[in-house]
Amino acid sequence: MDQALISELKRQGVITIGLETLYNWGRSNSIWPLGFGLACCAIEMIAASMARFDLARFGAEVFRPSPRQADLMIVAGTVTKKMAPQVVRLYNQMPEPKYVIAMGACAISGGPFKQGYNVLKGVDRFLPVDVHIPGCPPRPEALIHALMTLQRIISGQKLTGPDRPRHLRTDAPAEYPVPTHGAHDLEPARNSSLWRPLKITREA
Amino acid sequence: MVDFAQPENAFKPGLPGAAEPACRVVPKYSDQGEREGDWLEISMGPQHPSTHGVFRMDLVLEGETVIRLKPVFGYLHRNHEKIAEQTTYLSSMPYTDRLDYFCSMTNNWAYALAVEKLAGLQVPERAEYIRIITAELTRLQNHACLMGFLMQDLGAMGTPLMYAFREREKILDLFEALSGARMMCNYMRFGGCRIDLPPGWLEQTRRLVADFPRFLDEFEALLTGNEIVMARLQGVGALSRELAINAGISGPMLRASGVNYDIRKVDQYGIYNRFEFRVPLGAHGDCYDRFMLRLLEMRESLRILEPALKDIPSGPIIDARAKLRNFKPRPGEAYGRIEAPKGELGFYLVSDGSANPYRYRVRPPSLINLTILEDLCLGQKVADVVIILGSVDIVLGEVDR
Amino acid sequence: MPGFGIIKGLKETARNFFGSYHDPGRFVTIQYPEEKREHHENYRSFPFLVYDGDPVKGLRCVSCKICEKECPPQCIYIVPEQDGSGKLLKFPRIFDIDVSVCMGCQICVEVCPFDSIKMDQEFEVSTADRFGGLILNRSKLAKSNEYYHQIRPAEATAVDAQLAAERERQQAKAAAAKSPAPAAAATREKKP
Amino acid sequence: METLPQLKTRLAAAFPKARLEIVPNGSPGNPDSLWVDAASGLKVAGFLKNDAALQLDFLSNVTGLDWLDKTVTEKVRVKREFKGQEIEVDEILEKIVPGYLEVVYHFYSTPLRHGPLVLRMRTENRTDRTHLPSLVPLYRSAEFQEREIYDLYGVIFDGHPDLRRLLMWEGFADHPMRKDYCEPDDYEYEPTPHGALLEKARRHYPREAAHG
Repeated sequence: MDQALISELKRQGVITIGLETLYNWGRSNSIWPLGFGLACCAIEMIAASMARFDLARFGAEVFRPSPRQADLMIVAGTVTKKMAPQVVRLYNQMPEPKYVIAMGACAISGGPFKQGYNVLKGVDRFLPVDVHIPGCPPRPEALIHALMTLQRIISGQKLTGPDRPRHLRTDAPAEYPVPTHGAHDLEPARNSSLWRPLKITREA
Repeated sequence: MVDFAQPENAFKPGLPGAAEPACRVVPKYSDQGEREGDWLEISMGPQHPSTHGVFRMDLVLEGETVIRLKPVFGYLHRNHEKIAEQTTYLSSMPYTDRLDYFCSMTNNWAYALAVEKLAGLQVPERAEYIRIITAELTRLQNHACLMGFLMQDLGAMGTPLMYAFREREKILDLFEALSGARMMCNYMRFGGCRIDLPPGWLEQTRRLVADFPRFLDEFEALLTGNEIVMARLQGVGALSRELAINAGISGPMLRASGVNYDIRKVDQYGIYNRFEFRVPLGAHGDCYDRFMLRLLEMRESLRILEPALKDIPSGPIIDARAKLRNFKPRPGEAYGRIEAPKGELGFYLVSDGSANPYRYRVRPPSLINLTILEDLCLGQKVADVVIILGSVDIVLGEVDR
Repeated sequence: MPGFGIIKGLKETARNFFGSYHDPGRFVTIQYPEEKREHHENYRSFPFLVYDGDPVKGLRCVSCKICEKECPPQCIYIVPEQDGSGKLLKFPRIFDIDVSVCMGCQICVEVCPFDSIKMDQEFEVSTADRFGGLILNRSKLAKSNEYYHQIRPAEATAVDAQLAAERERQQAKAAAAKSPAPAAAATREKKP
Repeated sequence: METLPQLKTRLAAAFPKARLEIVPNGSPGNPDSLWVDAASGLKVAGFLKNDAALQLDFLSNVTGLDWLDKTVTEKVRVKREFKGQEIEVDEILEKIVPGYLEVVYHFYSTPLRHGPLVLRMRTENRTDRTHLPSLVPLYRSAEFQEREIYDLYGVIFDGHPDLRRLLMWEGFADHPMRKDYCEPDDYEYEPTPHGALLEKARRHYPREAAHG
């Protein structure tokens, strides 16, 4: 349909909408997060869902206790090596389409605790992260901003073609291998198919 | 003299010094019931909506009755102590915020107190007042939120927690104006505080303190007379006085069991001896007592805040001898403890004369208060485990550190 | 009477519910993206570098590396500029802050002797790009003194006054060092 | 509360076999501590708890400490044969003082409201003889704290009812709070390395970090 016809129909009181737009609109406005608090950031996540910041205005207030009903995993806090297998397992149990927000410095990179022996240096060693929120902890507004960023990402997705999102592709895995606890560290310590750190080059 | 080293003397009733086993309810089973197939083993957590974070309990149930409970820790073990041994004394201050992330001000104070003891620093009067004001505000917001979470565990989804967070946001606004951050204040320094109060802060705080009783009245009207709350909390998870002392329980939980031990009164750290306040005590030690005791403590906190906000003197806020950089205390050790909202929060520091502490130990009240979790839960229904855990008031950042 | 407590509680919730329509004390929700709360002046998020005048040459930072050393999570990276002969200059060639590690503790600001690093109030920095978006380099960190005045008026004024006093003192010192020399020159001129 | 030397005399009278020593605290204004040997540790703790004048019924804090082996140099005068003559020369002797693990207890009294009394116990060495008596039969509060010390330092508490790792997972081999613990290497992405971190990161990107 061309733009002129759409505006003409709209003038006549008929709203037309593409399937892609409708699908993305539906997905982006009902992101149900998993009620999953790890550490300090979880308190700011709860604060974001409370009266002052009111996450419900974005259709994301339904914190599901079970991963089977959730679309979004907000990794809110430090992921320790003892907890990492459970985090991956929870992600694997979520149905597609699923998204991950790494909230706070600890979830992105280990943050202030990254030099600890039991702290995973970033949840993106095991999971694909869609949006990162720096801050320690980020304000509730920052979480809302990240949610809006995610909504923008979702509404811009194409349903067909090579750029289609992960959950519509057959080559992208829906589940990731769960690490196990070894004698000194996690085994494996990182998911090498996922974690490709940037080679740092500085002008010498 | 009884030789306690002999294992047969351990844990026996009647012996002086042996732990009191009276609370340990021994469940009775029929011959068939002892078969393993009739028991249900549940791993509650680490991702569970009621465990207040990443805490895990391995439960063994017979029907709905708990017959064994083993807490499993470490899912938030962030190596705070190890990191602190590798950085300077000052650098550990922002990390203490993240211990009990509800109460960064009291954590700061406990650490500052330990370092001040170690280095022999004096705190100016104005800083002492600021410390008391911030600590009592912290206690208010911690207890309010705790009650909200406890009600959430009872099944009151949202409403009391929403009210509690409404009040908490007001206190966090004050903290943000004072220190720059809502939760992680990083406000206190060795020998005082970081910056002086911003203009108008005291007036705002006075207004908040004047308004706070209205919220408490509302909360009491909403909850304390509620039949469901009473039915679910009364008589559940009773903790005896002897076991509470023996297990090192501290804070509101200890006082709910009837032990008059408040470190603000006992140690009189800071300038708490200048304020008049009462120490509420419980009679039964059950969940309802713990719940009510925190409500009463909030009223007492307000009684401390009112005169503190009135009498706060002007003057310097930090000891002139305090150094920010190149701070190297003499070799030695010190243990500083305060009455944090969760209980006795202590910092044990060993200095070897270098810029980093040789040993940095946090005495976490939340962890030690969980020692008796199994004793409280044995013989109770599985639904009550959630409430008992809620009434203990733990924060995982402090349990696992 | 059983049930009375519940009724009393429900009365309280009803009061809160209806109050949320007319009592200004209960209008608590902030309509975030449209309406933003005024931050207090003290609010802090991440560090930035202050410059006067030119965004590159005007940086106050002398690359003394004190903040790098004191930063608790070690998220600052500084390389000083070198001149042709390899002598270190008092200017940072590389100044990176990894905000994905930064915990906003403000210790870098406290220890900086030159008032060159300050705390920003920008918190809407969430990004999908982990490696590109979260390492702030010198050009991203540099912000003008006017911006500093805008976010923290009282503190920035105090800092300016202090820096001006410092400059004056140094000028006076330089003048004191210089003044005997012209006098000597003058006497020399008189002699012949 | 009575002073530590007074208490020591009383304890020595009650337990003649016990080795007691007062460890001075270099920091002024902070209490000295009492070192007791491992064999009589439990008895001494029982005395502290039940004595009418002390009534230290509240074991607040249990801390583990790791003291590494130290090399002490000592100058001694020895006789040596030199060109058929016996002369005295100074010789520097290097002696290795074996390290040990230490556990520090802080006791308070709830009825008498005094404290802290600081008690310490030391293991024989850091490797194979790391046994100490558990105070759990007397104080339940030691239960988790001793488990934590067992986990992070490797002190084995004899008589503990349930000595398992507390914080790290089952199957973890090391004791991470020890001073000579080597953490696993996961420093492949360190955009801002310096100091000790630079050394660790250098292995992963030697060229980039070399100039920093």
